Amino acid sequence: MIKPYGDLRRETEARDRSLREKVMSLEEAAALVDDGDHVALGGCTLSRTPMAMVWALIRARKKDLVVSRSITSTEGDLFYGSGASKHVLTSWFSQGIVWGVSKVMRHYTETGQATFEEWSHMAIGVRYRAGAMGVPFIPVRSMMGSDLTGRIDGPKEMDCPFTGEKLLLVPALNPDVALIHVQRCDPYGNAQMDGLPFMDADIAMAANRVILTAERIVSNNQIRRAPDRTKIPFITVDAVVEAPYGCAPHECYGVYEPFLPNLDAYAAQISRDPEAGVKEYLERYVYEPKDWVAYLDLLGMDNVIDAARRGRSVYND
Amino acid sequence: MIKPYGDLRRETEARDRSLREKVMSLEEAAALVDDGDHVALGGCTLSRTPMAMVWALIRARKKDLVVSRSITSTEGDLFYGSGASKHVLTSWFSQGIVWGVSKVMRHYTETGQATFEEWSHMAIGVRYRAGAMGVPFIPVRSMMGSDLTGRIDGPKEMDCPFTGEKLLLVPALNPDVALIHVQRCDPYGNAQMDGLPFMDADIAMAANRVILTAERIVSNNQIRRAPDRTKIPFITVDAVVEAPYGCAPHECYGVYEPFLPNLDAYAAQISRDPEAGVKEYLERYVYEPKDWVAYLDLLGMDNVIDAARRGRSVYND
Amino acid sequence: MTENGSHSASELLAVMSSRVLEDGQTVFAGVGIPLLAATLAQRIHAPGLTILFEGGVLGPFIVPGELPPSTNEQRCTRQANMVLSNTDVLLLLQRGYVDIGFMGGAQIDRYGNLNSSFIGDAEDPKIRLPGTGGGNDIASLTRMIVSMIHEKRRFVEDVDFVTSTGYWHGGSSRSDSGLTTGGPYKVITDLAVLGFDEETRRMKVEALHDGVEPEQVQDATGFELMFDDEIGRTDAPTVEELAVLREMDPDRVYIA
Amino acid sequence: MTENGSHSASELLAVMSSRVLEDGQTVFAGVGIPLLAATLAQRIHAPGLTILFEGGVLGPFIVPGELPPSTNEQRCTRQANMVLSNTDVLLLLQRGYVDIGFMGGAQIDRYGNLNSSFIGDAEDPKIRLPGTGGGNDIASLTRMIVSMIHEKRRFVEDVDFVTSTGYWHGGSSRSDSGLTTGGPYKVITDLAVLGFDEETRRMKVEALHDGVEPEQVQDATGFELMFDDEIGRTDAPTVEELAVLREMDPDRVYIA
Repeated sequence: MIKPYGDLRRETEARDRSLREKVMSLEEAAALVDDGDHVALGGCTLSRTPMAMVWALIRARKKDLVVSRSITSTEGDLFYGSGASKHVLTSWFSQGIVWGVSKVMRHYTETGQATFEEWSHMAIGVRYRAGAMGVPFIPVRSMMGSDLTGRIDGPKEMDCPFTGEKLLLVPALNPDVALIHVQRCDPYGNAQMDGLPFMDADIAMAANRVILTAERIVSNNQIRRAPDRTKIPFITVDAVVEAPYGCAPHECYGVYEPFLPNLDAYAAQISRDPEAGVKEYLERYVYEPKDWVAYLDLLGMDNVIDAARRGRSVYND
Repeated sequence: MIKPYGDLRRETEARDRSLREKVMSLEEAAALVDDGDHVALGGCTLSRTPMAMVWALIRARKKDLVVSRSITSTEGDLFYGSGASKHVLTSWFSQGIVWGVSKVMRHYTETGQATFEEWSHMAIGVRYRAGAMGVPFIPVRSMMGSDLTGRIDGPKEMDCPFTGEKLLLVPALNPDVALIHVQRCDPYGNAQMDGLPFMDADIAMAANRVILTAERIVSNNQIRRAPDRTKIPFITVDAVVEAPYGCAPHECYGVYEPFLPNLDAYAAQISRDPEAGVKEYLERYVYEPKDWVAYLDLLGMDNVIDAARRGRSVYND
Repeated sequence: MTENGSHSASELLAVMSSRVLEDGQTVFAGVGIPLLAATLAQRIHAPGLTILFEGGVLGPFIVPGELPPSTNEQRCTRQANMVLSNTDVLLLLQRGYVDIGFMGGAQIDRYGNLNSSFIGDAEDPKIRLPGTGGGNDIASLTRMIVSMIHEKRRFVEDVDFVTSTGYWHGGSSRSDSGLTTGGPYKVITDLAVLGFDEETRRMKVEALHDGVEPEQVQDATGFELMFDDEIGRTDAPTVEELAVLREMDPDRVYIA
Repeated sequence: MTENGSHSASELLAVMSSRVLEDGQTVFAGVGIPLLAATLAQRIHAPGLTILFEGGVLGPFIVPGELPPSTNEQRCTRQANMVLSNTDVLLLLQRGYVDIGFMGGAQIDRYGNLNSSFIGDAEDPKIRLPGTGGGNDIASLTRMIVSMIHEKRRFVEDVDFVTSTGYWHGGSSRSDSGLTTGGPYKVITDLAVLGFDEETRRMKVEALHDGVEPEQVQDATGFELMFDDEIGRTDAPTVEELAVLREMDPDRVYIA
């Protein structure tokens, strides 16, 4: 499960980390993900979800992905429903508090068609951080005593050699691919995020490949005006895709809030028959549109405008 | 050396972490530091050195402090020369590359009057980070094989229980007090730094008390306009002191560059006789001025203006 | 039932939860009752109390009538004192900066263990629940207040699955497991305020709400409760407390 | 000695160091010769090379004639791609993002160990040096290029103190100690380019600079050097290389 250090170093060394433009389409970026890869998603719940890349991976008919994220929302349903992933590692998995327990998650896990590997939220964060730091584990003082540890492969108890205290060593997560959506980045992949940072910087550093989607690709000069705002350096990034409203129907800080009518409609659609509902949703919203703009068109101009109006208000009011 | 977790928790719980104004004078803040405390300094070499608080601690005739910092410059000389500290834990200790090896550091360490405990730069950073995370150690893959590990008390080798790899466990640093200088903070202690972050955020979180000095105290409203710029939260802060040019003769990003004529004069003064030189410097620049502004006056209006002009140019040009 | 005439069960939970918070504390709160309770405490008796959200928010700015629908989205960052990564906000628990964490769960047992993972056998569950989120971390690393409606199906002898460790198997078993700090502090329901026996760590009734009898609490509980020798009575929600709650949540989204 | 007539020892070091850098690499560089070498490489043959500074700078913007006096102050952050904490920039070494680190030292020994801590006995030193900074981390975690003037007092059989581990005691001892990656890559002096024997890990001469004889290198070295069977000859600095260096450092602060 933990990558031996020699492998981690060799894989990183083999990447083209040079200063180069790496702007491409969603489809081209999707080709960087292999079946069976461990794909880590930035953002959290409904916020800064890299939905455009999730959408592109499902359209590209990826299979057997292991998906990890701090907290998983509807994108997890789509992974299960499409068969792109049968295994999600996360701390909490449902559309969002207001919509109750995800019926799709329930259906797929309760029928044994898919697995939801549950770790505490902090443990997941520390695992990405260990991966980002290039160490095989970091100790935590959480999760002990609970039944969670009995159902997951990985953590080891240890008596601290300094203090004698009991500790839980949580193993590094070094995803094969990180999908991260940001407000802006340059063509090289220098990314600047506003608002909640979530676990994105650690995920990018931990992963072996990083696919960035951005509301807007800006010039390198623009990035260089405020280098202390850069949170992901270009040397870690393998693909840059401009994807306006790239989190829709989720939100992107300062740009748009969640598309609530669409999210309500989705919840209604899956509540009747989760499996059929999510498959119909996938057909209509993921497979059929000819491109990302056609998908946004399905969400509706009124919803795009309303989400953007609300999103900007949080920032500027 | 490592604080048992129970003690760490009890000490933190005993602090007044409420939302309250904590603006005070340099002298009042100095009273929060006890003889024998481990005092960690923010910044690095000549940059964002909390010089005003160092100055205030020496004036308050503190004794037996253990001082730690990522890289130590002239403030280390002042600690040694004043007797406020006989023990500095750092990775590199001299005024700065252009002035060569510190004659004061050499004199005090070579005559056995003081100790310079040398750790690798990354190891010091990881030690603060472990302290900030509330864990007793974090593994690193550095320092092994070198003679550094034989001269310091703390790190332990371990075979990784996951991979079998050899690792060095570096123990958490939880300083008694952190001294940190920032461009701006509010009266509660919410601090925002621009430019190089150094290890300051980890130091603040690791320490048991935090004394902030700031170029400018701003309103809480001002901080709340950009909460994603806040790097140190008020709950960790025990004192807030407004200290304009609080790093002089060192630099503060975007506000002023190093006071080079003063630094050259200092280097010349200690080169003749390090011990006498530093004591004369302390007499004139630290003990004699009636307050911080009088100290700045000794540095000279021309130097203040020139350092500020250069500092702003880095930012704005 | 109150000096204000009437209140909902949710209002009662929010008021009673707010009263156990102290000024100067740092409190991990989710949306809904926890956030209302913490905000009410700030307004009534704890102006120096600090709220944390799991999404990464320290000291949010709560606007009456604009309660955030979740703690992980941008609306709750507006005019906050600080936003930080999920990992770092949760690490505040481990470092010791958090005094109280609010929790809920599908089930709670006699030792204060919480289940938010599986109903039935975890290998073949009747219901797969959304999971722990930061709940396990809160339960492991700080004192927790559990706020829930008092129902027999929720108050069970043993939870089906220990998602968040309370006093585990009772006695010293929690700290023996490695969790040397924190632990269940109060369980606040629509019937009573409950705590835990110092020695056995079993749940016990400390105070009953206005008009509630001990038997009623025991009847709504799936295990044998302990009762304090002198069971207290909580004061009914005041006009002021209810007014603040209704100002915060005028549409009665959470206090219905 | 060059097609340009003449050059200083520092210019020779910078040119020879720049030539071993490859396009696309990420390079940890201090000020002085390392920064000049890396910048020269960017201008001549490695436009996609990235420079890191220990103060926390990724991809700095180097303005000819305005070389920074240190890697830890604000001047070197100007128009950089990113600034980050010292800890995080050094952790890039451990994560594996750095291809080459430039190092110096007061002493180097036959196995490429470096001393920047003590001259004489560490318990009672003749000179206490400034210490390792990030040097130990660079030496431990990536391939290092040591760039220094070739003098017998600096090239010693055993360093007085191993501040930064090279091939330690030779053979497999470095990786046995736990340092399973990186290691000394090249030693570049004003006389020669040196490497390390694959098996014994002893220092060996790979190429001599223009006009330098093997005996001259051995005479300037305090231990017995190995020599490649076919010792190469480096090409003298070109007009273009020297022109770039002099454009970068017009006041000859570092290339005097």
